[in-house]
Amino acid sequence: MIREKETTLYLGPQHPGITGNMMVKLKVQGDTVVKATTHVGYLHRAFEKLIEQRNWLNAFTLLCRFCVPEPDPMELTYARAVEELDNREVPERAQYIRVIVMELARLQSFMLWYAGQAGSAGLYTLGQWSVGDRNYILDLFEELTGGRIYHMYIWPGGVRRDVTDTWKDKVLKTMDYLEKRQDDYNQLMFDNTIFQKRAKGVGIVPKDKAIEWGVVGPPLRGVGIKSDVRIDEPYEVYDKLDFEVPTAEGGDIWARALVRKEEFRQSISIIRQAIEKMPKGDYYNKVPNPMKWVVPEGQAWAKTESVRGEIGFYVVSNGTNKPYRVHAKGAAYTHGVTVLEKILPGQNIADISFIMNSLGVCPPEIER
Amino acid sequence: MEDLGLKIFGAILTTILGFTVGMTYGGIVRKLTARVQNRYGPPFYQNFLDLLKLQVKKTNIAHGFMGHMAPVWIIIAAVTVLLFIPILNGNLWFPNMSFHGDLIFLLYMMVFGSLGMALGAGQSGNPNSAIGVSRGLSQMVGFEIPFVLSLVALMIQYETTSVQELTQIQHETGVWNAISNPFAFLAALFASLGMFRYSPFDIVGAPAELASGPVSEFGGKYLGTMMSGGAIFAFIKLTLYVHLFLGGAGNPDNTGIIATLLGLGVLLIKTFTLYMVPVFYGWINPRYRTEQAIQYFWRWPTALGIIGVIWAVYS
Amino acid sequence: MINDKDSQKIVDYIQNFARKQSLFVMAYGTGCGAIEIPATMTSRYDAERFGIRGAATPRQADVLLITGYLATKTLKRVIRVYEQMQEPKYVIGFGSCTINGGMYFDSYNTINALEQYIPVDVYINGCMPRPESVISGFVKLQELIQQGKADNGKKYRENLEWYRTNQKKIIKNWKMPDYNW
Amino acid sequence: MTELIKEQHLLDSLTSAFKIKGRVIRDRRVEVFADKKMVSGILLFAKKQLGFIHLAHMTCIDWIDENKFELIYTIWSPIEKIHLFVKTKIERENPEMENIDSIWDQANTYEREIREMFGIQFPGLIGEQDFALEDWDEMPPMRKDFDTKKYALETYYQRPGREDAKDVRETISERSGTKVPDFAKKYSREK
Amino acid sequence: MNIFFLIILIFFSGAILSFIINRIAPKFSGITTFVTIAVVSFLFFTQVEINSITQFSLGGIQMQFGVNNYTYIFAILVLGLSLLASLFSIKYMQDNDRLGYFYSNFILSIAGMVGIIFSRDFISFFIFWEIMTWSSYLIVIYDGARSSRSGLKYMIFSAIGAYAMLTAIVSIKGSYGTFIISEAIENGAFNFTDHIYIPIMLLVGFAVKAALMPLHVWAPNAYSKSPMSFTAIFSGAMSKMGILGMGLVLASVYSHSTDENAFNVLILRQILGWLGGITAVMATIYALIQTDAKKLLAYSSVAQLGYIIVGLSTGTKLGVMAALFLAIIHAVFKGALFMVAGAVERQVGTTDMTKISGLIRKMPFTFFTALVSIIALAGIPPLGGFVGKWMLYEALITESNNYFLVIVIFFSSTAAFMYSYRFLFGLFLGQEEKEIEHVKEAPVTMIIPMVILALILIVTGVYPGILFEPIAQGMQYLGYSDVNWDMSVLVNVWGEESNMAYINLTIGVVFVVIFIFLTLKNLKGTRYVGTKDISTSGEIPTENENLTFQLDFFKPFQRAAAPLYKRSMDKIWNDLGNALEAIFDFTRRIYTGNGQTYALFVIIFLVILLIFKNTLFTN
Repeated sequence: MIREKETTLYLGPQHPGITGNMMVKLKVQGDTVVKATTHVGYLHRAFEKLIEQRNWLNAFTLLCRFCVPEPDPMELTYARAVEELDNREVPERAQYIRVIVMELARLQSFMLWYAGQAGSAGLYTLGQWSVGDRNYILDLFEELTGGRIYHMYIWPGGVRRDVTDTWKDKVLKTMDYLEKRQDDYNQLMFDNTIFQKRAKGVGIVPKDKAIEWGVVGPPLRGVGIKSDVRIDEPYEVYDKLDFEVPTAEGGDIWARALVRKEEFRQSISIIRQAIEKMPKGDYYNKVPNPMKWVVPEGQAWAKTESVRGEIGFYVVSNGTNKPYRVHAKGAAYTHGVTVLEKILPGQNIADISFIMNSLGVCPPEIER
Repeated sequence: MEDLGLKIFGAILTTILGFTVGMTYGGIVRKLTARVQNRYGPPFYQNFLDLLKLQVKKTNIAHGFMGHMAPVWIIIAAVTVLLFIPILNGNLWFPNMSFHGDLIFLLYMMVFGSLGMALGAGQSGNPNSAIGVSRGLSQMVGFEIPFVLSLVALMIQYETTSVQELTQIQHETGVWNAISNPFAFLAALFASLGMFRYSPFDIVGAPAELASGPVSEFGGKYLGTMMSGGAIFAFIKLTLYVHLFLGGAGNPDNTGIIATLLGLGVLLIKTFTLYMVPVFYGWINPRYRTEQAIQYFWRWPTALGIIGVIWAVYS
Repeated sequence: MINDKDSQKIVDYIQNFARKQSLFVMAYGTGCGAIEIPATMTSRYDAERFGIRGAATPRQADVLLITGYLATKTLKRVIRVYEQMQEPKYVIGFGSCTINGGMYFDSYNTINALEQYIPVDVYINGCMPRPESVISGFVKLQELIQQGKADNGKKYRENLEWYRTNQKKIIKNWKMPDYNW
Repeated sequence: MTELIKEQHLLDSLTSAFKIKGRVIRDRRVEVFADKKMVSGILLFAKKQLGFIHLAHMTCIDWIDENKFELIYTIWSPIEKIHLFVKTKIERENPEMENIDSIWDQANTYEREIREMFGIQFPGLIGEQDFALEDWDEMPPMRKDFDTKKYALETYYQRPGREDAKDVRETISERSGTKVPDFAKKYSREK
Repeated sequence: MNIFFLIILIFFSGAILSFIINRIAPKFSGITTFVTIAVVSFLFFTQVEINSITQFSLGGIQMQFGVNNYTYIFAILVLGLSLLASLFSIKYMQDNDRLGYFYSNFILSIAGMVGIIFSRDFISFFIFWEIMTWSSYLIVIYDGARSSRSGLKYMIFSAIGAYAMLTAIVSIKGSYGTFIISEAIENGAFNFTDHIYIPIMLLVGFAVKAALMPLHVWAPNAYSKSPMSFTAIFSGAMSKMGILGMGLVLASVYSHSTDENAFNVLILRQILGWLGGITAVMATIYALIQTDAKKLLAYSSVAQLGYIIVGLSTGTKLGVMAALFLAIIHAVFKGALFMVAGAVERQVGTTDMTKISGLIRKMPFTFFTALVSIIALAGIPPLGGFVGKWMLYEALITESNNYFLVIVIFFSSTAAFMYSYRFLFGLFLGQEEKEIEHVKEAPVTMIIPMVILALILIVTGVYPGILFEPIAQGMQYLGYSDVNWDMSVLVNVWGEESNMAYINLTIGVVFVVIFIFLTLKNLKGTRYVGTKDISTSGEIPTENENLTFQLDFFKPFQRAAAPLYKRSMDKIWNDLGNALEAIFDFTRRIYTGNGQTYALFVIIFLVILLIFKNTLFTN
C-alpha cells in the first residue's frame, strides 16, 4: 500500500456545495485539483426498469421524477416519442400550451440556477430572492396542473387540462413581475465586480472539444456554437414563434451565465407570444382506454431542449400495453461525468461548486 | 488590595456585557439579513437558543487534546482582549486593564484565539479544516497589513500606544480620529471587512467547498463555546474600532449610573452602526477567492494605510 | 424550596425548549425532495422563523432530513452520517418513498421503509410534500421534543443489534467504522 | 417524398462505403444496420467524413426472445441536422462489444452503464468498475429476465399493506372490511 | 592555573578524549561530551569573575582574556544551550557512525564560541572564530556527499566573512596599533569617520554568521543538513556570535561617532535595519513554502536573526534590549524546536512534512515543547517571544521613527504564524495513519532538555526580568546608561506599559475557569474519537487515500505573493557561483571541498598577513 501524495477531498454526497446527491472525488495539491472523478448512483432508482413494468401512461408518474429541477421536458420528450410511435396528432392549441409549460419550467429552473450560481459563490441574497420568486411560477403550475413540482400534465396526444383565460392573465402578470425582478438579479450578479472576477476565465470548456465531449445546451452556446434543439429540429410550435438563441464567446462560467441571462428574457418573450397566438380548439386527443392502450411496434427517438441542454428519449415498443424499453439521456449525463472530469483538473477547489452549477449538473438525470 | 473585588466584579460584568451584546448583534444581523432576503427571519434571541441547545447536547465529540483545547484558547483570547480594552472611557463600573496592555499586545493577543482554533481544527484530521485554516491564515496576513498601518499611523500621530490614551485624547479634543486621520480610518475600515469574515471575505468557511471549514468537526459544547468566543470577539473588534477612531464612549469626569448607562447607549449605537458596514457589504457581494482577497487588501487599503502614516508624520 | 424533581422538570423544560427552537438540519439531499428544501427555507415559507437552519457537517446537525427515496448506495452514507451526528438527534422521513417505497416499491435499488434502518421521529407524507407540510412536520417534531419523546439516538444505541442486522441485509459489503457513542 | 434528399444522400454514401443495409425513417432520421465488427468503422467514418461529431446517445435493448442484445448508437450532425442510428445485434451469451471511447470520450460513461446494467463487456474500457450500483452481485438488472419486483420483495422490508403491491384501493377495502366496488376492480393494476 | 586557560584546556582535552573514547566504547563518547560541557559550565559559573582580565603575550602580540557583562549574556546562552544540546545528543546520535569525529568537533565548536566570549583581543577572537567555523563546517559535512554542497556554500561564505574580518583586524592594527578590542574602541577605530571600512568589514564578517541578507544563502542548507543536536547550537548559539560582534561594533559606532546623527551613521542604521527587515520577510516567505520541517526551521532562524539585527540597528535602548532579549529567547525556542525536529527525525525517520502527520498522541512531550516554542516564536502572549517582539515594535515606533520598517517586520511576523502553524500541523496534527503506528515518544534524555527549554520560555514570559538583569548590565557595558527594567512590566519611552503579571494572571484565570467548565461539563457524554472518524461527506475513504492536507499548504498565499517569490537570492548567488566556477577553474583545485585544505589555506593566509603586517600596513 502506497499512500497517495495528493489529499483526497470528498465533495459529496453529503455536502452543501454539491448540486444534488452525487460525489466528486478530488485529488488536490495545494488548492488545485489534480484529478477529479465523478461517482454517481446515489440516486439510482432503476427508472428504466420500472417503466418496463408499467403501462404506457403509468410511466408518466415516474418520468417526471427523472430530473427534479425541471420535470416537464421529460414528460414532453417521452410523449413525443410515443406520439411518433402511435402516429398520434397533437392539436395546435395543445402544442401552444406545451410550449408555455416548457418555458415556464425553463424559467423556474433558471431561477434555481440563479440561486445555485450565486450561492456557490457566496451571494446568498440573490438565491433567497430568486427561489422565493420561483414560487410564483410554481403557483401557476399548481393552478394549471394541481402539482407544484411534479405535474404529469403533458400526455401523448395533448395535455391533461385546458388553460383558462384567467390563468393566461396570471401568467402575463407573472411575466411582467419576473422581467422586473430579473433586472434586480442581474444588477446583483452581473454588475458585481467580484462576481465577474470569479466567473471570468474559470471552468473553460474548449471550443474545439465541446461537441465531442457531449456538451449541449447553454454550455455549448457559451463557447459560441449556436446549437439549440428548438431551432435545429423544431418541435411543437417553436418554428412559429419568434425568438433568439443567444450565444457568447469564451466558454467560461461568465459566458454561460450571459447565455442564461439572455435566455431568461427569451423565455418570457416566448410565453407572451404563445399566449397571444394560442388558437382555440381541442387541448387533448383522446387515447383509448389508458389501461389497454397498445402502441404499435417500433422504435422512436425524440429530443427536446431543456434548460441544461438537449434531452433525448429512446422508446421501444413491442406492440404490447407496456413500453419494451425506454432510455433517457439528459444533458447532465455528459456534463456531470465526462465534461466535469475533463475540465476540473487545474481548477481551484473554491471554484468547483461554481463550475458544477454553471454546467447544470443534475445527478438524478445521470443515473436515473 | 481593596479594589481587587471591584476589579473581579468589573471583569465579570465586562465579560457578560461583551457576550450579551455580541450574541444579540449576531441575532439582529440574522434578522436583518432575513429582511433583506424578503424573509421574516428568526427572533433576535435566536443565537442564544442555538448556543443553549449546543451546550445541552447529550454527546460531544472531540478529536483529542487540542480539539478539546481549541474553544478554551478562543475564550482565553476573547476574554483577555476584552478585559484589556476600555469599554467605557474611565468608568469605574468597567475597571478595565487597558493601562496594563497596549495596542501591540492586543494585536498579538487577538491572534492567540485564531491559532488555538487552527490547532484544534488541525487535530481533527479533516482535510476541509486544514484547508480552511490555510485560507484563514493567508487571509489574515492580507488584512493585518492595512490594519497595522492604520494603528501605526494613530500611534505616531498621538505618540501613544495605549487605547485608553487614544480615547482620552479624542475625548479631550473632541475630534474623532476618523476625522483627524481619515486615511488610517478608511484603511482600518477596509481591514475590518476581512476581520468580520462576512462576504466577500468568507472563503475560510465557504460551505460550497469546505462544508463549514475549520469548525467542520466541532459540535455540541465545543461549537457552543466557540460561538460565545466569536460573539465576544465581534464586540471586541467593534469596541476597539469605536475607541480608536470614533471618539469612544463614556465620560471619565462623570461616572454616575445615568452617565454610565448613557455611555453604554452611545457605545451600542456606535458599535452597531459600525457593524452594519461589513454586514451591508456582505449582503450584496459574493466571496473572493483567497488570493483575490489578499490582493484586495494589499492594494487600496494598504495604500490608504501608507498615506495615513505619512499624514500622521506630517501633521 | 423547589425540590429536586421540580427543578429537574424546570431544567428539562428549558433544555427541551432550546432544543426545539434551534434545529440544525443536515444538508443532505438524499432524494428528489431536496428540491422543496430551498423553497422551505426562502421567503414565502421561511423555516428560519422556527429556528430551522442548515448545518454543513453531521457534527453540528440535529435533524437528519431524509428527502425521499433512499438508494442502497445512499443508505450506507446516510447511516454513516447519522452515526456521526451527536445526540440528541432526530430523523424526519420526507415523502412517501421513505414510508413505503412510494412509486419505487418494486425497484431493486431503493429501500421501502426507513425506520427499519434508522429510527424515525416524524414522517411527512406526500410526493412531493409541499413546504407547508414540511414545516408542519417540523412543528410536530418540535412538539415531540418539548414533551421529551424524541430521543431516538438512545433508541438506536440500545437496539443497535437489530438495526445492524437490517442494515447488513441490504449493504452487502459492510466496511464501516464502529459506532461507539 | 421529395424533401428527404439529404437523408437519402447520407444513406447512399454510407451504404456505398460499407456493405450495410439501412433506411430513411423520416426527415432527420436515418438508420443503418451493421455487423458488430463494422460499427466502430462506421462511426469513425461518420465522424470524420460525414460530420457526425456529436454522439447523442447510446443504448442497449435486450431482445430476450431472439436471444440478442441490440446496441444503438445515435449520432448527430450539427451541420446536416440529421440523426444517424447505427444499430447492431450481438449474442446474448458472453456479450462483448467493441469499445469506442477512443472516438468519443463520453462513450466511456455509456459503456460503463451498459456494462453494469446488461453485462456487456467492452474490452479496454477504463473507468470505475461501478457506475451506479454498489456491490451488486446479482444478474445485471436491466436484463429482461431479472425480476425487479421479486428481488425487491425478497430483499427489502415491505410495510404491511404494501407487501403484495396490490392496488391501494383493494388493500384499504380489505382492511376496512368493505367490498371492493366493481368500478375500482376494473382499474386494478393486477390483472 | 588561570581559569580561562583551564576551561579552554578542558575543552580541547575533552575533544581529544571523546575522539579516543569513541574508538573504545562509542556509547560513552556522547557522555564524555556532556560531562566536559557540564564541568566547564560549572567552572564558568562558579569560578569566573566578571570583568577580570588575564593578560599574556604570544609571539610578541599582546593578548587578553576575560569576561565582561556584555559577553556574559552570551556565555549563559552558549553554555546553557550546549549543555542541553549535548544531553540531547547522547541518544539522538546513538546509532550513527563516526561519533568521535562528530563529538570532537562538537566540543571544539563550543570551545570556539566560549573562546570568542573570552577573547578581548582581535587575534584570539579571530582564532577562536575560525575554530568555531571549521569545526561547525566539519559537522555540516558530517553526512558526507549528501551535504557536501551545502558545506561548500557554508565554507565559501565563511571564507568571505573571515577575510573581511581579517582585513579589518589587520587595518586596526595598522591604523591604531593595537589588537586589544577595548583599546581599539577607545582609540576610535569605530568612530565611523576616518576608517569607515573597518567597522563595515567587521560587520560583514559578523553578518555572515548572523545570516543577514544577502549573505544568508548558506544558512538554510547548513542548518538543515547537520545533525539536529548540533543545529540547535548552530542556529541557537553560533549565529549569536555574529550578533555579539555586531552588537559590539554597532554600539561602539553609535556611541563613538562624533555626531550620533551623522549622515553616514544614519545611512548605516537604515541600511542595516532594512537589510534585517528584508531578511526577515524573505526568509519568512520562503519558510512557509518548505515541506521539510528542518528547512522550515532553518529559514525561520534566518528570519528571527533578521528581527534581532533590526533591533540592534536602531541603536536605541529599547531596541538593543529587544535585540539581546530576542537573541536569548531565539536561542531557547529555536534550540527547542530543532531538538523537536531531531526527536521526530530519530523516532519517525524523516522530517518531511508531506510524509508524516498526527504525531501528537504518539509524542505528547515533544508536542508540548513544540507548541510552547512555536507560541514563543510567533510572538504570541504570554510567552517570552512576545516580550521580545513587543520591545522591538515599541522601539521601532517610539524611538527610531522607522515606521515602514514596522510594517515590514509586522508582515514577516504575521506570515510567521503561517509557517508556525505549518510546522505544528505538518508534524503533529492531521491524520494518524498506519505508517506512524509504531512511533514512540523520544527517550527521556531527549525529552528533558526540550522540556527544560519550554519551561524557560514560560518562565521568561511571566518574569522577563530574569533576563533583563544580565542584559541591562551588558548594555551598561556597551555604554547605555540608566537601563530600566522591571521584573514583569514592559515600559516604552512614552510610558505605556504591558504588564506581564496582569496579562498572565488574566490568561491563567480564564484558562482555569474555561478549561474546568469545558472538561467537566457533560463529562459523561464527551467522547474522544480518532482522527479516522471525521465527516468525509458520508463516504468511507479507502486505505491508501491521503486525508491530510500536506502539499502546497499555503498555495493561495503563494499565488497572492507571487512577485516576492519570483527572484530568489539563492538563484542569484548560484548564477554568480557558476560564473565564477567557470572563470576561476583553478580555485576549485584549492577548494576541494575538503576541510583540511581549507583550514591549511586560511592558516597560510593568516601567517602571510602576520609576517608582512609591518610592511603592508605601516603608515
